[in-house]
Amino acid sequence: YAQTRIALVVKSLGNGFFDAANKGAQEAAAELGDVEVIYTGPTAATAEAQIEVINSLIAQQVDAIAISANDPDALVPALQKAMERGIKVISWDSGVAPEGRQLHLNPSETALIGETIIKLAADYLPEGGDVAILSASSTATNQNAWIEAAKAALPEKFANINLVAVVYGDDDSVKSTDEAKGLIASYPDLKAIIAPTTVGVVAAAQVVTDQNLIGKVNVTGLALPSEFKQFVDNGASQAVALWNPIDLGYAAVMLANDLVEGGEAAPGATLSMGRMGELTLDDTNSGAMAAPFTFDKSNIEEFSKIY
Amino acid sequence: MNRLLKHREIFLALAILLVLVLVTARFPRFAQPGNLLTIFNDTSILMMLALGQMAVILTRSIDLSMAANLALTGMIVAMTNAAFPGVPIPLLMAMCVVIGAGLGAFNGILVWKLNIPPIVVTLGTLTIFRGLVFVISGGAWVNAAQMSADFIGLQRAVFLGLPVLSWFAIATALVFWVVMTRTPLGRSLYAIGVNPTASVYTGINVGRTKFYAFVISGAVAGLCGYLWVSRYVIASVEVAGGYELTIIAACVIGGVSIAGGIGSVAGVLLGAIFLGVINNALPVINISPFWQMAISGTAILLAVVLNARGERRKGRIILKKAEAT
Amino acid sequence: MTDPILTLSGISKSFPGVRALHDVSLELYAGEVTALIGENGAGKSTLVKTLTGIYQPDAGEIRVGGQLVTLPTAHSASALGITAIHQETVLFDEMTVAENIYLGHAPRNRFGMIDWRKMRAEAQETLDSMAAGIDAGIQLKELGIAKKHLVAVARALSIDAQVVIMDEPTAALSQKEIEELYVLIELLKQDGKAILFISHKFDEIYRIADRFTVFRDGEQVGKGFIKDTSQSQIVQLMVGRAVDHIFPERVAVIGQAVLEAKGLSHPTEFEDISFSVRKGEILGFYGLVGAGRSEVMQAVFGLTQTSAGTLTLDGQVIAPKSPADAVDAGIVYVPEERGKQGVITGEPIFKNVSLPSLGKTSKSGFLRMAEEFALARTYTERLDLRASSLSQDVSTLSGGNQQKVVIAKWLATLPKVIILDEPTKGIDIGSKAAVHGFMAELVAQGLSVIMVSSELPEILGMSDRIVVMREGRVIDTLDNKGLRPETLVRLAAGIAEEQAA
Amino acid sequence: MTDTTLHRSLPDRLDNPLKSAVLSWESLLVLVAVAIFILNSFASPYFLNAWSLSDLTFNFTEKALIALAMALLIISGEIDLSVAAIIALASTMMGLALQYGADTPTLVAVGIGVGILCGAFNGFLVTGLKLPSIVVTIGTMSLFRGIAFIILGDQSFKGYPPSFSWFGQGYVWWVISFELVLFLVCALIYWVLLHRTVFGRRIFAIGNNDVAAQFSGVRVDRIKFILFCLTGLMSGIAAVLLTARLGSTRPSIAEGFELEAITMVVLGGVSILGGAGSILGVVLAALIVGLVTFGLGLLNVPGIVMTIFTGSLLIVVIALPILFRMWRQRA
Ligand SMILES: Nc1ncnc2c1ncn2[C@@H]1O[C@H](COP(=O)(O)OP(=O)(O)OP(=O)(O)O)[C@@H](O)[C@H]1O
Ligand SMILES: Nc1ncnc2c1ncn2[C@@H]1O[C@H](COP(=O)(O)OP(=O)(O)OP(=O)(O)O)[C@@H](O)[C@H]1O
Ligand SMILES: [Mg+2]
Ligand SMILES: [Mg+2]
Repeated sequence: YAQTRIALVVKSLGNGFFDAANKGAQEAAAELGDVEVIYTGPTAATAEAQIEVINSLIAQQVDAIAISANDPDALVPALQKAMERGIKVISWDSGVAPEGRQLHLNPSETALIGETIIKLAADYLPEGGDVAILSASSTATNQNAWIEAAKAALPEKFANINLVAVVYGDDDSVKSTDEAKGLIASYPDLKAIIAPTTVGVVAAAQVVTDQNLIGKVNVTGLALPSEFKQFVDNGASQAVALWNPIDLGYAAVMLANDLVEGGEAAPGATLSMGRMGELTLDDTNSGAMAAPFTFDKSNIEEFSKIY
Repeated sequence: MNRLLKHREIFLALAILLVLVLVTARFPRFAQPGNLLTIFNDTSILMMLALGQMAVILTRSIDLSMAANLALTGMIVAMTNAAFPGVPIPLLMAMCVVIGAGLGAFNGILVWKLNIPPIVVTLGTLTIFRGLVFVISGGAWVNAAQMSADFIGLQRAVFLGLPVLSWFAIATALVFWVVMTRTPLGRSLYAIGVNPTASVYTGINVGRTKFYAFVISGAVAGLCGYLWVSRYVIASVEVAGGYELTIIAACVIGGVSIAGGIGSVAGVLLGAIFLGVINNALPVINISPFWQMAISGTAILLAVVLNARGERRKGRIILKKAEAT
Repeated sequence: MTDPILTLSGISKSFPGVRALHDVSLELYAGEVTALIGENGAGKSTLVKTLTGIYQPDAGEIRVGGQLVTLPTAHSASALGITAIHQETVLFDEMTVAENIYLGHAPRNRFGMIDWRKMRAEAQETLDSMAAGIDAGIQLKELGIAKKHLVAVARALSIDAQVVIMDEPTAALSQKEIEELYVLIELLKQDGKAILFISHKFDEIYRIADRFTVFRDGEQVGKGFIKDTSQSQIVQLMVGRAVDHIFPERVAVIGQAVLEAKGLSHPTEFEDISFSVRKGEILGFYGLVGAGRSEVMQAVFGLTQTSAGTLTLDGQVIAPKSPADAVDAGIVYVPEERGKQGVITGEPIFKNVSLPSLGKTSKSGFLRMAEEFALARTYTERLDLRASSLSQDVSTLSGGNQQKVVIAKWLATLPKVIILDEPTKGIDIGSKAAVHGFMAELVAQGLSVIMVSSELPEILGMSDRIVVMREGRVIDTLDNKGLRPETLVRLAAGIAEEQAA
Repeated sequence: MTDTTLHRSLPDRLDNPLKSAVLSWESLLVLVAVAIFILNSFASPYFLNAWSLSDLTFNFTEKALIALAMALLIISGEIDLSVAAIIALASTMMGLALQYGADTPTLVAVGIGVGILCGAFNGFLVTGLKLPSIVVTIGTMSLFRGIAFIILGDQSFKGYPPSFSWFGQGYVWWVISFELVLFLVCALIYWVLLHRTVFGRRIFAIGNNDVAAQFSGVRVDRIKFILFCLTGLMSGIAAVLLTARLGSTRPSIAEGFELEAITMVVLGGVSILGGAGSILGVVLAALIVGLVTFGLGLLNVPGIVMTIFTGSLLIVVIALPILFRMWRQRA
């Protein structure tokens, strides 16, 4: 066995976003040497299933757990147990309540993401108009935080944009499809669907394509270039944004390793993210990695080959 | 009038009409032909699956593995398409039907030759099939970018004003109607549900007929595997998770008796459409999506209660004055 | 003499632990009725099932028209022209009469699809030719039991058969329908069909059969021509000893009225039923099958709720809402359908016997096995139950012994009134006598017995008084003194009325 | 049968109870459990460790508690697919009570009370309206969870007091958790109830033939109603434990528990057709499921792949004796 074992626990296996994060995590392991990354997670994105995974990681006495959580609260007791047994716990991407982890790595600043997703829609709506949000599950911490931030940004910065609804597709393609259709049927004047989730954004773009609404309804949000390229190509979407999941996985492992090596997680502390620079923690012990990156016709081809 | 109410199908059609009227009252665009056709198209896969399930339930069995079968076949076909985009779609569809039927046959063999109760068999294969999806795919999804344009486009092509997917459902319904009412196999499915012992005496091989029922439901699930992944342009382990109970619910609402022997193609179609209308109507009339589950649960319970009322026999008729004629 | 159409030789068939048939042979001749006679469990129905492809014989051969054949399925039998009316109802409630007749051999159109119109027309034709008065288009469940049996007969006729087997076809038919069946059998004989007729009723065997074959314990023990053989000879062959069934002599010591019913009514089943049964009395209920006697008894037992009327037990008005209430009050019921309602197959004898008495054998809700075995032993021994142990599964017992388990179960509750519904239905002569003897013993001990029976000799031989029912109503209550059987039949069938009308 | 056999005394039983115990389903399960235990200890160095074994029990106790009552229900010939939904509703109601400042005993009472009410509702629909339990509980499964969604929407309840959390996270002694102790106590109670009481005897009678049982004076509907309530009660208890363990409530809690509980029951040798089964078998089956999933979890096998094992185990364990019998008959 390698000397340091770090578990990268994701919301659910098979998700392209997390597979990309794993790529970065392995890269970090190789860079550090003597670190083994255990990539694991449940198949269904539920808290109970994630707890079973955590329990088996505790039993394996891993050195650190870096988790993207399905539920911010339900995982707390299990993760606290892990910390009691001397395991370092950080959350990344989708966070855990502060008492359940030592630090949280935001892919980007929440306020910035919230603003960006609205801006992606607003940029192509000079006259303003109705937009709706198609989110992941109603319990997803990160999505909820972004939506709050988006709502906060609306009145001052995007006065002519009217947010008519927030619906939840549960990161399930069928539910997301149904909800997207419901939005289009209910709001005839809808100009854009914003889906800050990689599953929802694909479903919404497919619905817009199927219903011949390209040019009428713009789909935008957070998307993986490799999964979403065709919808930028066919015009269902003008542009989407995302951070680089490879970098995110890389940074999570680097941070976890720093803690294992004795790094201290406290407000104001700075921890190493390897090639991604340093992370400075705020008073909830969380920090942001980088700004979201926008993909449009000009660059998506290139990035779709990477992730 | 009395005779009219006896027919569950008419009752159900009225209920669907009622929902349509209520929703349209609040939201006129809902009842536009275009939207109704969309609902029909959205419900097509459920209709097909429910018909397959009906074949099984008629024989006093149950197939809990249909959704998992769908996910497995869908994943296989999506991976095939991703790896060999040149393979013609009809061939892929034939492959789906064969694989689905094969998985169904596995259920059927266990029920037929080993006499294990169907609910146990399919509870087991439900988890096995879904696990296999993970094993063959390594957990990775197959997404839109990996699928060929034909693969995605076929069911969306419009033919005589209807998407091809709708035509699939219509064709399946016709085939089922003919098989169920006009062929010895169809009648045998009913017969062994009504009275298994009598069926043996009539020369029906009960075990083999159940086997055929599972092959039928498997084949339908397999075909729907292709339709599902190309419709939602994603193949993953979670595809149609938990959908097995929705399929059964559509059958039950459509008047298929869980005790076997009773059920009609028209009823099942209406049962599926009822669920489809409810699911479509709720977001439209601005009822919070969180009410959806409770409402469909209530609909199922009401349907069961109403069906049972119709079925209930009030004792044997002995007194002359109690006779209907 | 002509050659037989169907010949069986050396047929053997065993079930785990039971040798049902051993080296039996049988010949059936065109235009003749052969009666198959034997005690319960002699193997008659098993033979029918081997002949119709439902069971496969372990050994032996079957020849049809001299040709050696095998019958792997029910289809292959009907293809060879062998058809049967089975002892159990083998019909489909949720299907139409026409489909019941043609399921498995429905007429097809040129595309190979079932031709419903033709099927319905042909079914109607067959039914009309039998003067059944049934519409082929209605659902089977809308018919009464007797009409259902006629449908079963029509089904047998719809297959163009050379061999027609009838396994106790008259058990559920009224006298009128039995007469019609005899006419039909006569027609079949004239058509040159070979008929195998199974019955426990000697009067009808002597009326319609030409030949007979007797089985005992799965072996063929004799055959011959009916006209050359006396009834006592056949009985001797059947049981291997001379049996003279006499109803037990008893002196009725009749006391106070114990159970009294006044004006019991139900919306569809019966109306204005009044009777009373006294201490130490056997009250017989006579009527044709389907007259509603069982329904009345089940209402008294709390299984169904009455819409009007009162029940009085020992001067107290009772209204049992469930069998449990009735048992608590002291009324118990030995049902007609032993396998479905009487015994719990899959459970051992002692659990069957102790089930309603668990309150007595247990201590504050906890089982005490020793008490249970003791209780079960006491009552099964009183009834002379034949079994290997008290833990034997009741499903492995013969019908008569299963009936004893049911009676033992009720005696253990120390009831006041015991209702026996067709207590000897389908039970052979030997066991019958035991049940009758036992009933006499019960009343002698001061119990009240209500006995529902469709068998005239039994009713006349056992009852102190007789209630006659027809179409859900009590027609008359008669003292069983010098009663002539014709009186009962006339009342039960409503013949006097018909003549008047 | 001659007259000499008259009046001989019938023996209680002929077979040897010891021999039938050895050949029973339960001994097969014990073998399977031991085999998996040994395999696990070879496969992972972390398995044989008091804390690991203790953590292992958390993976199955809640489902197994439901399986105990479900076993009785299935033996009586009915089934309840709504148990997981009952957990969701009971947990939501506890959360709601918490918002109104309920203390720990009240929370527990609310959870258990809601469970019993839901069970009673199922029981009423099945016994009062004479509906098939499988469809009734498919309906109530959506209804109960649906109500939880209506109440909670996208919110969650949290902030349960530590005294409440103890039910799901606390240890009675060293590594022995409260959940495990509760499960063992309940298993004992259910064993006595099913195998040693009049009530249990009646359950078997009903499962074997409910018509004949009713004709024998058994109050069939009342017993079935009680069994639905018991299943609701156990779901309520499971809701308390799970909520305490998670420390929060979401309407999506406990999804898929029903099929896992039923799998344990069937694997435990309970006949899905009713009339046969034992509590010992169910307890062993729960242990086997727990051992398999935890053992594979230690090897970081994804949960979905584990289900292949449990699914196959279910079919194989049931098919093997049948195949064996067929093979012996042929030989
Ligand atoms: N499927 C079976 N499995 C085991 N034993 C059977 C089976 N069918 C019949 N038997 C046994 O075979 C023997 C013959 O039964 P069969 O039904 O042929 O009798 P029968 O002469 O028709 O009697 P009855 O006059 O009561 O109808 C009986 O001992 C019966 O218990
Ligand atoms: N419509 C029917 N469908 C099916 N079976 C029937 C029907 N009518 C009667 N039977 C059967 O025939 C038997 C006798 O019918 P019923 O109980 O109505 O009349 P009864 O006067 O009580 O006759 P019995 O002399 O048999 O006690 C019943 O046990 C039942 O199984
Ligand atoms: Mg017979
Ligand atoms: Mg009767």
